[in-house]
Amino acid sequence: MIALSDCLIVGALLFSLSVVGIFINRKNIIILLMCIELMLLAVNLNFIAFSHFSGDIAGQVFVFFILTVAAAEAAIGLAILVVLFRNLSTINVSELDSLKG
Amino acid sequence: MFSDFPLLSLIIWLPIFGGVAVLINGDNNPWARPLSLLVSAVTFVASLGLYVGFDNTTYQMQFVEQAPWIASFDINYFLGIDGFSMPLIILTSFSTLLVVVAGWEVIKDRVSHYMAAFLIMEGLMIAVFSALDAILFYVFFEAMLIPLFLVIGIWGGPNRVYATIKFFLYTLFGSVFLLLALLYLRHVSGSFSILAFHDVSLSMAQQTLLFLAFLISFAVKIPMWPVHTWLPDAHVEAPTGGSVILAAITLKIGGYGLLRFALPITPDASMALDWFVITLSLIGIVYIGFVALVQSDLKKLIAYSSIAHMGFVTLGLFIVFRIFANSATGSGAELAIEGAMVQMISHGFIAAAMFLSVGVLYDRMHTREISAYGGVINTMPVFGGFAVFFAMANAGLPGTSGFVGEFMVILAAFQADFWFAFLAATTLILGAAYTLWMIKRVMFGEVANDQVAQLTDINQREFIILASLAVIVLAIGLWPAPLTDFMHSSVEHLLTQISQSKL
Amino acid sequence: MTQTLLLSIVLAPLFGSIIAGLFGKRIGRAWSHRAAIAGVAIAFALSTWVLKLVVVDGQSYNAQVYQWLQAGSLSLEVGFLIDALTAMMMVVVTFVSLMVHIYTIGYMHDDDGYSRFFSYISLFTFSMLMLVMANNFMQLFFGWEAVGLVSYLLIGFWYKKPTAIYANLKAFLVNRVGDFGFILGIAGVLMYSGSLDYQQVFDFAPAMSDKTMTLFAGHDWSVMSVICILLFIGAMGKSAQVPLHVWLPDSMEGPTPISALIHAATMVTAGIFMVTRMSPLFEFSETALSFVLVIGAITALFMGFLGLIQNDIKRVIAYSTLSQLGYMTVALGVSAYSAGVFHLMTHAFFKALLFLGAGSVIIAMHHEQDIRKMGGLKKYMPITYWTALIGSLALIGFPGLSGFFSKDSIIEAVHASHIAGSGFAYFAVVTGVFVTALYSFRLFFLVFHGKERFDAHGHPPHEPANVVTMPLILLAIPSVVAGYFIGPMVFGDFFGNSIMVHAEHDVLAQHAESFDGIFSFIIHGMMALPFWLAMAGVGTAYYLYMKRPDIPATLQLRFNWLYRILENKYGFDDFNQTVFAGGARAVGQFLWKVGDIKIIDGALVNGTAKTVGMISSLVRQVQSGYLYHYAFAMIVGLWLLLTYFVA
Amino acid sequence: MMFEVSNMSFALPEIFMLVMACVILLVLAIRGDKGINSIYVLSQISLIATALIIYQSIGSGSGLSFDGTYIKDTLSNVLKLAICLINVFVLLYASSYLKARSLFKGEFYVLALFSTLGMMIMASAYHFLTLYLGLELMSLCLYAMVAMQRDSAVATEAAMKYFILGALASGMLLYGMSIIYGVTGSLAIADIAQALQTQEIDQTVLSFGLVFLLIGIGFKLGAVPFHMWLPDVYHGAPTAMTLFIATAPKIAAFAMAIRLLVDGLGEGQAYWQDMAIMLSVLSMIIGNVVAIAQTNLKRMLAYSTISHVGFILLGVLSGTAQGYSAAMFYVLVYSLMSLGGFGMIILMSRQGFEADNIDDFKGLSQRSPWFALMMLILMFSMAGIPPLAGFYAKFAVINSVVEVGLVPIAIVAVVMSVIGAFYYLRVIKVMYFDKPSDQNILQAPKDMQIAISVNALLVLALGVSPGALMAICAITFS
Repeated sequence: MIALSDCLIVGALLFSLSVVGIFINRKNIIILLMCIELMLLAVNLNFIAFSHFSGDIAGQVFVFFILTVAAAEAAIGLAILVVLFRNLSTINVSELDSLKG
Repeated sequence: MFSDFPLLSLIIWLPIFGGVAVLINGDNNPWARPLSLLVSAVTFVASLGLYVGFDNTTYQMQFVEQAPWIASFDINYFLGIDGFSMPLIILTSFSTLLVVVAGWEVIKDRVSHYMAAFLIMEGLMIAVFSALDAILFYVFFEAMLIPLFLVIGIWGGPNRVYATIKFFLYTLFGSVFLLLALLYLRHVSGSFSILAFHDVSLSMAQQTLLFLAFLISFAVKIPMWPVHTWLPDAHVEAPTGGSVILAAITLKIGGYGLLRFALPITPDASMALDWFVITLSLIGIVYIGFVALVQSDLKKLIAYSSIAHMGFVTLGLFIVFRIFANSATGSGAELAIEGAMVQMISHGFIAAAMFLSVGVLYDRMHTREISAYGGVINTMPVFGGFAVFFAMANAGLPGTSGFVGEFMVILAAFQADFWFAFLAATTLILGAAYTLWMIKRVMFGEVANDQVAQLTDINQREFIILASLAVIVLAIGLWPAPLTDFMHSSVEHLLTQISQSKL
Repeated sequence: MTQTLLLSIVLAPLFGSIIAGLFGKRIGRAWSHRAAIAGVAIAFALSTWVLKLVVVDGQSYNAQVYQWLQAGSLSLEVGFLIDALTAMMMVVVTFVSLMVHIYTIGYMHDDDGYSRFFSYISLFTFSMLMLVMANNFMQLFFGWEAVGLVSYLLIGFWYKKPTAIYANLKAFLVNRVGDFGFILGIAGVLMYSGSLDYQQVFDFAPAMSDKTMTLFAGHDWSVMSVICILLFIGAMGKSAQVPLHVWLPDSMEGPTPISALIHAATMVTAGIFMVTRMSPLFEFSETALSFVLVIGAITALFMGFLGLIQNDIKRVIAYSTLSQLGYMTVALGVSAYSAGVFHLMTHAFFKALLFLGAGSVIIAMHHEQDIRKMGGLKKYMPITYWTALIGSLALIGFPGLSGFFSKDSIIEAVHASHIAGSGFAYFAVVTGVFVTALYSFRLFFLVFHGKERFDAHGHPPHEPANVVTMPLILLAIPSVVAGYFIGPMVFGDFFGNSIMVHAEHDVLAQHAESFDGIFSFIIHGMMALPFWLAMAGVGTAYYLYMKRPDIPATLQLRFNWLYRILENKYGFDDFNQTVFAGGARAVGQFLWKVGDIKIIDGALVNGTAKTVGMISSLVRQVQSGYLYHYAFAMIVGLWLLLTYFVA
Repeated sequence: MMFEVSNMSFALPEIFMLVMACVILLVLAIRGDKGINSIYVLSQISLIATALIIYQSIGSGSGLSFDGTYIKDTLSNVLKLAICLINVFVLLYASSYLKARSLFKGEFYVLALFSTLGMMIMASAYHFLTLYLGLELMSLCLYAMVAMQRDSAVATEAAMKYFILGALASGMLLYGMSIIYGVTGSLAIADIAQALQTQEIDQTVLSFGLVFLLIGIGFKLGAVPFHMWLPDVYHGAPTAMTLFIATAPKIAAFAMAIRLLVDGLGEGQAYWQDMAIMLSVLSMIIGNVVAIAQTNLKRMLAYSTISHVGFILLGVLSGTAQGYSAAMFYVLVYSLMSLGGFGMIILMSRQGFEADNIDDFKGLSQRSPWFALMMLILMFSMAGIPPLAGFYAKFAVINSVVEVGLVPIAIVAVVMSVIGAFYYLRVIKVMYFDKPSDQNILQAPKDMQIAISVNALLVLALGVSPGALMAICAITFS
């Protein structure tokens, strides 16, 4: 039997992985986008787990919305990425440093 | 006669709206100067109404106006004056009139801005002196910085930016603590009325912190050693009018603040920490006296002398506790407080006169270096007469107003402690030394150079300004009683307040 | 006696001054001096009337004119106190002033600042009258400082002269040192008596006398001693007592009439007057009296020595003034106030005479003041010669002339006194007699006798105009006869209540018993030591400067060290210049450059600004532009929140 | 489930806005960029009309609707009204800027309107889901908007950073929501509040969730240390977009903060107060200190925003009605000042010239005294000098922390406001004390000039008489 805590731990792990991915990755922006998706998935897992164990359906509904928004987000993210590549000819994270200070 | 007429509001808002009108008229309008003169003159005349209608038998606030302003914080448009604020208001309206006249021909650049800045400032300063609501006070107290900041920055000397920003931040730094103190007092008393603050009881710890907040904010304004360094810079860079207002009025706001806030609201802390203020005042008097001695810049010298003179104000205000403790017989406490007040008023006139005199020279020679002058009296005998007279007043010669305050404070200081009086009295020597040495180098001697040889004596406009100041300085010196009679009730009341513990 | 009368006395010279000063240009020279002289003449005439009212009719006056200030229960007023002391001073002041006014018409004839000068000296007369007629300390202080102001203006009258404007600044500042003590003394009076009105303070004096105060922890001082010494410090400044005497010789940079009026006859004696006025206080403090006595004795003797080597005609007289002021002070110290004031009066006449005589010589010499370049003037200037002789004889105390009476009574009084320091004082005043005679007649012989050492430019010197010589003659009269009032003034009760002497200090009382007439006093004086010392002084002067002028030069070489000390005036000026003037500037520079600029502005104010700026540019680096740093910052934030705030 | 029209009416402004946004989208689709002028006018009309609708509806009842996911109360009314009105100004200012840079396209207006819709939803959201949707609707539009200037490297870089970090923050917010959902068993704010009052809640988990919520809020507001995006985005984005981001979204973020922290987790105030203190103090310090070193006006204003956020948080963290109303007053005044500040940059700029360096304002008082005066008013107001609106904002929030006894925090606040005054003064110094380096006259259109004058004078008017707005804020939380 999977306990609530197990789900939560997996969720937390996924979440942590995504966070670590965001700031350890210094190469590719696409990986950042993936990390963000991962993070949303971790959250989804949390919602589903809580929803399931508390018998409240609202959490699962929320997950659908998150998935939808995530799609929109990915679309916009990729769009920006494309524009960025057109301008800079790179999608290297460490080259995004003209704005600073 | 004046009981229903909102005279205070009139003299606050008339110059402010007048200033806005001048501003809107623009620089090219030939009416900028006459309109400013008209506004300031009318304000001055109207402010005399306060003098005429003043009832000096009571310490209660007079000419009171009250209307809600910010209802959700219970902040009111609450005005009123007593014996402390009335003379300062008249001093303000008079000084502004002088400044307008003094800038008549001298200011050629952005005239309407210049005049408007001073008119608006006048209204704000009068409001500071008449505000009885703490936040109202604070608003005007701070708002005043804006025009002065601009005046120094726009019409100032070469290093004006440094000076004006220093001035602004220094004073702002001081005054934010005042804001905190006021907020805290409202927290305790449930009202923003200054009069309510006077009655609220406070523990020693509360009083100490409040007192320190008051002290920081007003000490910067006065300015007391060691938070005085903004003043010489500001004065040196400021145009003549700016220096006049700075010296004549804004410094007084510090002293007034101590009278209105620190002493009556936190009497126990004032008593416990009086040694601190007294020490700073005495250091100010002596230390600054020495520093003034070696200045090579006319305005800097006068600025330092202002600091030393203001040391007498703080000294006078804070020796009262020791005088009470000594229970001396010579009415020392009254002498001390009234001496401080007289010193403020008198310094307002004398410092204004000194700065105007420097302005007269600066307008002709465009330098403030003492070494650039010499033998000016040869070419400007009338001006020389005034300069020597005001220098003597600055050195505290009896018969001039400069003497009265110093005399009263020294007499009172003796009753607090011999050494206080001893150190304070060094100003007799130091004050004379730096002032007269300066006069000697600038005024006397052979004509030093060609520029001095080509100087022309003061014109009618300058004569009127200096003469009117001279008459006042002399009048107060020869007969200060009419001035102090207005304060007695308020002073007595203040002494009652500070002799009652609030613990 | 009415207030109107007294006000007229005071205000007449003030009006004269205002007219001459403010409208001098418009009304011209003649009307300027007419206005000024009229004012002083009125004051003189009315003062004489007042003196008559006081002396003959026995009236007195003490009332306020107006309330100057009120604070609490304290009321400071402007008012007049007229008694014998005041009346005498008024007459002396207005008389000498009138003489000087008249003299000035001639002396300043060619000066550009003619009207201004008249304005100043009239203003001075007003101030001095305010000083002597005051009935309270505040007004006394007003007059005190006002005469100082006029003195400042007049010493620096020729404001183009560097030495003059140096001297007037010096005079003002040194006087301010005295005033520093004076104002503290006044503050002390107020604190312990609760009033500044003479009468009230004096009435309260006995109650004050046993109070003590702590100046330094662990040592109590008598309040009365402290107050009196502080007050006397004021007198030391104004009356040029060592070590605050340094301004007086330099004040000779001013025009000669004011040297006569201010720096010999009247203003410098204000200190003497003040102490006399305060006798009800000083009498309670032997400490203070001893202090006064010793200071006076030092001044009397050592300033006399300096007169011996001066070559400037006015400076010789100036040192003589210093020495004579020392005599007066000594008299105060032994409680012989009336003798002191008596000497003040006689001195005012003969010293004004001497100064005006010197001025007359200076005019004749075309403003040459070096006595080595004079000589043999007797035949050219007979009036000046004879009046100067009278003045000099009066000064050295030649029997029958005014100085004799006053000086002799002082010496006798010192002799009789037993308070601490009187032994030294006696030595000083007696030695001083010889010295006085020596320098006076050195001056006299060098100027009027001997070879003509001046360059006449073809015009032999001649007696100046009548307006110059007339005051000389008029002053010569009281220089001779003023001494005859010794009976009532020193030994009688002329001063009545205005001077108070405790019985145990009353040295004059013993002489009063033995005093029986002027004549016997003269006879008695001629048999006493001082007279012979004076004669010896004159003889020595004659021998040294007429017969053997080589001896002084030899002596000068032999005793070079001594000569150097005297020439440096005991080093007071150098000391003040280095230690006080230089020291003050050094302290000022230090406090300014280090205290204000380095520490307060540099380290604290701009330092704070700089630190904030530095932190700012440092923290800025954190905003590196890298996304992963930004994300990392968020994680750090998360971590911080989790660590600190999760319960 | 009953379909209640009256409940629908609570969302009437949003519905109207949605419809208008779709209409404009259609116009854009049909007419393309040829219809840009009508799109612009339509956008303004829809904003103004929405504002009118909101204003009309103020009296007509309040409460929850949509099954408790949506609320209409004074707070939502006032904030939405403010959002709409501010955006009217924003669009007005932006249009001249966009025209000069061939960015005057329909997309901007569509994005702006949808974003406004998102903000309005945030102001009314009373459920985690609605809140999240509103937030994302707003944010996604903003990301796109920043990236709109496709040929600008910095703009796209800014957009990328904004997007990544924004998504990260949303993720954290969601994570926090999930935890709160877990401990309270509900997503509706009203239910959460009730659950916190009635149930035994595991405090550790609650505070754990709170941390994540707070990060989400902190990010949207721009509180340190979740502020890193803010300077770069403000700086990199075209000024019109910066203007948009810097004003109304802050009001929405404030609404979110109030909904989550006060309405929902008011019981947990003990936890979030300390956290908010940290964010607030750090924001005030970092924002003010780093702003000093800036030479770019947009960047400087970004840091100044960070410090303002610190002050806004002061009001929130005090945890009293007075504090919330103070914070609300602050956020409204802030958006007004910020609107004016960035508006001035737009006003000064022209084709090929951004005017976003402080030095570009050199000698403005001689070139254009009137607008120098307007900028002066704005700067002094931001510095918190009376008698300008900014002072009362600071006054109110500091008052609220003093009232709850957090005097040390108040001291930090006032000291920081002094440091902050320095860089505002620098702008004034440049305008008034320096000589102009060029003599270009302003090219901005008249309507913009009038609007910005109104804007600045409003700041002054609010300073002279702040009573009315303060009263509204006070009523909101009474």
